[in-house]
Amino acid sequence: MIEISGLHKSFVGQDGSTVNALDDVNLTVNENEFLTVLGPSGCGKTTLLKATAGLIGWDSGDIVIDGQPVRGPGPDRSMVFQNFALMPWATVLDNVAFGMRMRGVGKAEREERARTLIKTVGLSGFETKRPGELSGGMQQRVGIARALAVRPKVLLMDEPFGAVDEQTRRLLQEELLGIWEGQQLTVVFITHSMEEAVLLGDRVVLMSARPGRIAEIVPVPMARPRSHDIGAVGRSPEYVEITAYLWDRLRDMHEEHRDVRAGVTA
Amino acid sequence: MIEISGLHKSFVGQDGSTVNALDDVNLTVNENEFLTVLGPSGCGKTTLLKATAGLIGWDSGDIVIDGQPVRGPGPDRSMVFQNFALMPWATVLDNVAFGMRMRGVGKAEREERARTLIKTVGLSGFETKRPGELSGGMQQRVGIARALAVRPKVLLMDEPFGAVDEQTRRLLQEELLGIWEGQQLTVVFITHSMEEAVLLGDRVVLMSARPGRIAEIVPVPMARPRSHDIGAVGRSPEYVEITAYLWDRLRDMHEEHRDVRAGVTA
Amino acid sequence: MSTLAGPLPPRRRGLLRRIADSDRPYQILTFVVFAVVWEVYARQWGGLLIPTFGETVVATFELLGDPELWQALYVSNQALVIGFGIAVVVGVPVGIVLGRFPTLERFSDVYLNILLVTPMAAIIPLLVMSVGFGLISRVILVTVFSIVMVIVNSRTGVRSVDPGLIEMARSFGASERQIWREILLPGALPAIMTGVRLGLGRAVTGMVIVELLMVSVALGGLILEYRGLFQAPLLYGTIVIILAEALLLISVARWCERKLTPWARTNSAKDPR
Amino acid sequence: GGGGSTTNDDGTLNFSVALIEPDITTVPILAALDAVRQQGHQVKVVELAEPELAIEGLAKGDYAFSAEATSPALIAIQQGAPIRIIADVVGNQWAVYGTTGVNTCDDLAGRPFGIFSEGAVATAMAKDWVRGTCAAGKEPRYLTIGGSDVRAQALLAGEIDATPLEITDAVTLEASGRTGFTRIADFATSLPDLHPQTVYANADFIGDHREVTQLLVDALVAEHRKINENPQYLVDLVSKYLPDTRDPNVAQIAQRYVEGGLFDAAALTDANVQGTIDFFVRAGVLKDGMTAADAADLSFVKAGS
Amino acid sequence: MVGGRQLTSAGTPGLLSPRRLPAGAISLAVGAVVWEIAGRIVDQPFLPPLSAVVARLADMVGSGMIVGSLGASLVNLAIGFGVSLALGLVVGVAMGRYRKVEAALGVYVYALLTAPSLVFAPIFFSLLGDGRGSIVGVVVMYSAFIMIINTASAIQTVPGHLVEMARSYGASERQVLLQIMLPAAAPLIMAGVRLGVGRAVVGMINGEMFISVIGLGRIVTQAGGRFDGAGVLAILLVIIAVALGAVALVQAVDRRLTRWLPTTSRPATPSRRPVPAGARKTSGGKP
Ligand SMILES: Nc1ncnc2c1ncn2[C@@H]1O[C@H](COP(=O)(O)OP(=O)(O)OP(=O)(O)O)[C@@H](O)[C@H]1O
Ligand SMILES: Nc1ncnc2c1ncn2[C@@H]1O[C@H](COP(=O)(O)OP(=O)(O)OP(=O)(O)O)[C@@H](O)[C@H]1O
Ligand SMILES: [Mg+2]
Ligand SMILES: [Mg+2]
Repeated sequence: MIEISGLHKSFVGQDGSTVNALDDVNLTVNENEFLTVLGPSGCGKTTLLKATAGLIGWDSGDIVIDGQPVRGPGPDRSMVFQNFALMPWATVLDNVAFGMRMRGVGKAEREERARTLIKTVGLSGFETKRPGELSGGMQQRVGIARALAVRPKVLLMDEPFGAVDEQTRRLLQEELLGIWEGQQLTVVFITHSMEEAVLLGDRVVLMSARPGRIAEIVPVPMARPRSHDIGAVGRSPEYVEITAYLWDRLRDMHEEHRDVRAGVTA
Repeated sequence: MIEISGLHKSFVGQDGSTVNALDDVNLTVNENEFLTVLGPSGCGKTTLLKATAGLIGWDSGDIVIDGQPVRGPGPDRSMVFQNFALMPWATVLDNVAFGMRMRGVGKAEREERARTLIKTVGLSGFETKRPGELSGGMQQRVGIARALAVRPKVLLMDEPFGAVDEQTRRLLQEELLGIWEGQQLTVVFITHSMEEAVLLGDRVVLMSARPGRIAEIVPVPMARPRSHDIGAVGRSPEYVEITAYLWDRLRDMHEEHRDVRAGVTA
Repeated sequence: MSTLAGPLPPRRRGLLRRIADSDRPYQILTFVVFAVVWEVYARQWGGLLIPTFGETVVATFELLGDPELWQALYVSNQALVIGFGIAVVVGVPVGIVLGRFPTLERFSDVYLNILLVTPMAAIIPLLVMSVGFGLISRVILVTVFSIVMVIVNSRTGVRSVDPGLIEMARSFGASERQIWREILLPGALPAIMTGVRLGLGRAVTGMVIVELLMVSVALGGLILEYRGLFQAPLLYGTIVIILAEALLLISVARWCERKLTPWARTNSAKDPR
Repeated sequence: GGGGSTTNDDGTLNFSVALIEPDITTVPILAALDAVRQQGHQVKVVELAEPELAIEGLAKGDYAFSAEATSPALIAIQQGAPIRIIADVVGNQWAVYGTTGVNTCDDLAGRPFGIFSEGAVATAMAKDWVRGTCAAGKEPRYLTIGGSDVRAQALLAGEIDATPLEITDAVTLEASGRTGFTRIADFATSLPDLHPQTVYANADFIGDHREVTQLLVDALVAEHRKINENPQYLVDLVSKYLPDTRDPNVAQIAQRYVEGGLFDAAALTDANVQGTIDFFVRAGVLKDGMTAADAADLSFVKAGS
Repeated sequence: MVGGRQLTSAGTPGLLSPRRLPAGAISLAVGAVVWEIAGRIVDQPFLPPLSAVVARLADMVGSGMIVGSLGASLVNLAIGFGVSLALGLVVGVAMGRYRKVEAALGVYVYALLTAPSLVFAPIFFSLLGDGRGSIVGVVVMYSAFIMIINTASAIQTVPGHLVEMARSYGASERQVLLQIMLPAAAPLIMAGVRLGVGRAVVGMINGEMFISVIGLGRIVTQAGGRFDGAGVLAILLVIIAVALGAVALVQAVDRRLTRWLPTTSRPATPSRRPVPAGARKTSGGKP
């Protein structure tokens, strides 16, 4: 269980101005929950995820995972980065195996798991390429494979399917749901696609922009498992209803935000 | 008018293997057309766009724009890059103004146009920030503003709205359509969103993967102008029909491709 | 500038074109210019200590057949190998530490600068007084000569590693040591290798200088001897051989660099012409 | 004429003299140059780092005079450089000093013996001495160390067991308070005909400007005479021309030079110049066939005396 | 542990640069104390205590020896370094950008970087005489090549996509160089300039020690010859002060030019906690 309470985080820019990225964020992610996060660009989603991963500090508040306050990264969590964060010098195989290597997985097992995951994300045949030789979507999939490979308890995903086409995205969604259903795994999943948020999530968190706050948490009642036929889930009436609701809520927030766009103080 | 005929391009990897990125691509983009491109990840969309921009060479074939064969970048074209390609040392304002500076636009006009476009993409207040201080979606919008600022005749956009939330995306789509409707402008627009491809495009180009080929070109019959209420366009029966058709076609292609995934030859 | 766009030129090209595209003609051209300028200058204005190009070439070959030279090379290079080895083994980690821990850097910066700017020639007498004339002092001097280059470039290299990668590694629980080995070292490698090349050059200088000023053995001894006897062609022949050795070592370093950093070629901005 | 010289309207000359790190043996020359200046000539003294540079400049005619080790000048002359030896700077002042327990050449067998590089006078003398006095197979192990002063320090530090030293460094060694050093060979007595340090000149310059050259040689002879009359005069010259030298032993050093009769600019004769040449030929530094007449122009010292 | 530059500077914006000064001063002070103590313990002529060296230095300054020499030396340094910098940037950029230039000049640049400049003394002497020319030549020889090589390497590591971007906007070759290559390569180039300026100071002294013996080089040669440890070190203090001044100047420029550089360094606050809760509450600057 992840408990985030009273989280504040502001950035002081090099130009001296301050940006309030997170302002009193309170959020509980249940054990084995699939939580999706929606919010306008720049509202602090990445910041929240990185704080949970223990990668950046914050000004005040607490993040507690399974009773332990977060003091840094831990082996229980792994993250898919919005900007992929691939090592340009390493091959696809080495990039995927990296997380496992850091966690002391033996070479043979590492390679085997890496190859399996490379296949899962549809990159077989590209094992020996370097990131510079891959298309954007292919790079993103390498990052996903890397995060999955370490079999974390908490998977933090920052717009993981943003750069792939819808077919591949659908396949990856199914794979992800399959993995999530098959093991003890908590997922926090940032996306810009309302459909994706609803299809995958147990609850959808709506964030509002500057200062970033939790605006609303919308439970998704559709039955599990959904991995077998995501398409069918997408045609269910609950799905259509919730998506419409989210759409309205986000539009309202967006308009509000446009009126008070004053998050930047000199 | 852009005429691409018999375009071939293969990459020889550092591991010695060859990837056929484009294989006999033939395509004509009409004057002032809004052409959208869909295709599986890694199928060669970026490669095609960069070749048209005059940024990379190819093995054989021709690209002719308004009767002139492409031999390098020209002032008629500008490009939005998939990986943003922002200068980390320059502020948002300077990044947006960069293209104009290269084309000799005077300082005062440059700044003014840059500020207007920064406002258009929703980044007012961030003029003096550097890319490292922006969220992913914000960086992407800087790249869009930069490409628009030079008022090109041909705008080449590589997944330009991939990293922004749907509301912002909707706004940007409307802005883009507005600009396109208001001036002489040809747009080639790569996207992974079928909805987007149909909402924006006059025709949708479907590409198939490795070797990258033009699989089909689907005309979009919906009336123009669409910029006033994109939402309404999205509810029209033609829209629903075409999207469904594209979805099927792409799924077929995807399955085919999964069977023959042998684009990598040793 | 010609661009890379458009259909690539056909793979089989005319002979002339191939010659114009390869490096050789430019290398030959500069070499000819260099040789001619040298020859003409030496003939017109040369003195006792300025041989002509031709004399130097002859002397160089003469030297290459002389066992004394090989003996000298062997002796000199002992100091070079050990001293430069130390510089790399110590310098790279120190540079990375400094790049990674700004506090440490702020406090050590002054000393790095001091090491960089101290004219070693001036302290050679002091060095002699403290450690004597043996191999040790030659090694120390070679190390002192080259280590700053390695440190400064490694530090800069670390600074230019994408911080996102460090974040990534930490998210996978990489220890500080692993971050070094897996991210900082490879990420900084191009800059480190530049430092190694610069350091190598400096190490060769150090090797000769110490022999010139302190213990005139081996190559330094040969130089002093030929200079003292006004045998200019042999003097510069010796120097040519030393430089050839340095260039050889530097090309080896370059070769290693290319082997070690193949990714740099896909995303570097070097104009391939 | 040569010597980088120009003649002023009033007939006085502008010329340059190159010196290498002036020390106690060169101050008389500085004093003599002052005497030349008093005659209205403009003399520029350039301090260079290496004797080879001075020779090079002298040969090219940039400098009129220089004064340093004799051997480089002889080598240059043999290679056709227009240089002539015209006077003596200081007699043979070299002696080999050994550390405790080293009294003869044989004691040095296989032990470190400090020399300067090949071609240097002291090296040639030391090797000549070893050849002449050491039993066969008992050669010392040569260790090449630049500079008499550095070798003195090395001897003190125990890095080497013996080395040739100049008087200045020998005195420093004695004054160090450490005992046990012995003079195992004294070249001043064994090789009195050898003149390791001389004044030499650009041949064109002395040909064109005989009076000025004569003026300089005479002045140098006069300075040397004053020193020999009163060693304190040398001490005064040192503090005048080398103000930053603070050698506490300078009086003692001056005394030793005078006692040895080493300062005599006019001491050069055809015979001892030939002797010097022959020595260097024997040492392998010079090729055979050079005569005193090729190397020296002794007319100035002769005219003076 | 967690957080980057924004964390360390959150409460004290703008304090970052002045903070550097005390750090240098503090470590110099520590070094001075260590030296003094070591000097007293060792009690050898090659390591006189700092106080003795400073006394000697005061002496030398008092006698006017240093000030006079220093002026001329500095002029040589300035001219030589200026020439080197221009050479370093122009030749370095050309070599980094154009393979053919690198092919043509690479060997010579590396050879001259490696060559012990001392052995070229006769050539400088022959070409430039025994005056200022030679010393400026030595300064150039010492500092130019290192800057050329560093600049060339820096240019070669500029990310290709930025160049592509600039060219897509029709940037001319000159614009690519000035607007993309130079800024992107600035951190590495400045590292080279910093090495270069240090080497220039060394060149200045060595020129004065090994060609014509004048100025500070002369004083240090003479002191070295006398094994006057305090004298050598006193002059070295002066040289180092000059050099540190020059390097500080370069660093100031460097900091201005490369402010945008993201931190890969660990934050200065070594706490393993993300940040003590509430500690920065006031610094957050909430409106
Ligand atoms: N390192 C940083 N320095 C300064 N400001 C930052 C930094 N990182 C983020 N910010 C600011 O914090 C705010 C939130 O950024 P964040 O990356 O969390 O947004 P996001 O919700 O992930 O947006 P997107 O959907 O576009 O990725 C933005 O306004 C951004 O400008
Ligand atoms: N510089 C390169 N070197 C080698 N191979 C490359 C290079 N750039 C692209 N490729 C290969 O060419 C193919 C097409 O790449 P491209 O970037 O055009 O794909 P894309 O359609 O844009 O994909 P995405 O939607 O994921 O961005 C890929 O298989 C990729 O591996
Ligand atoms: Mg984000
Ligand atoms: Mg792409």
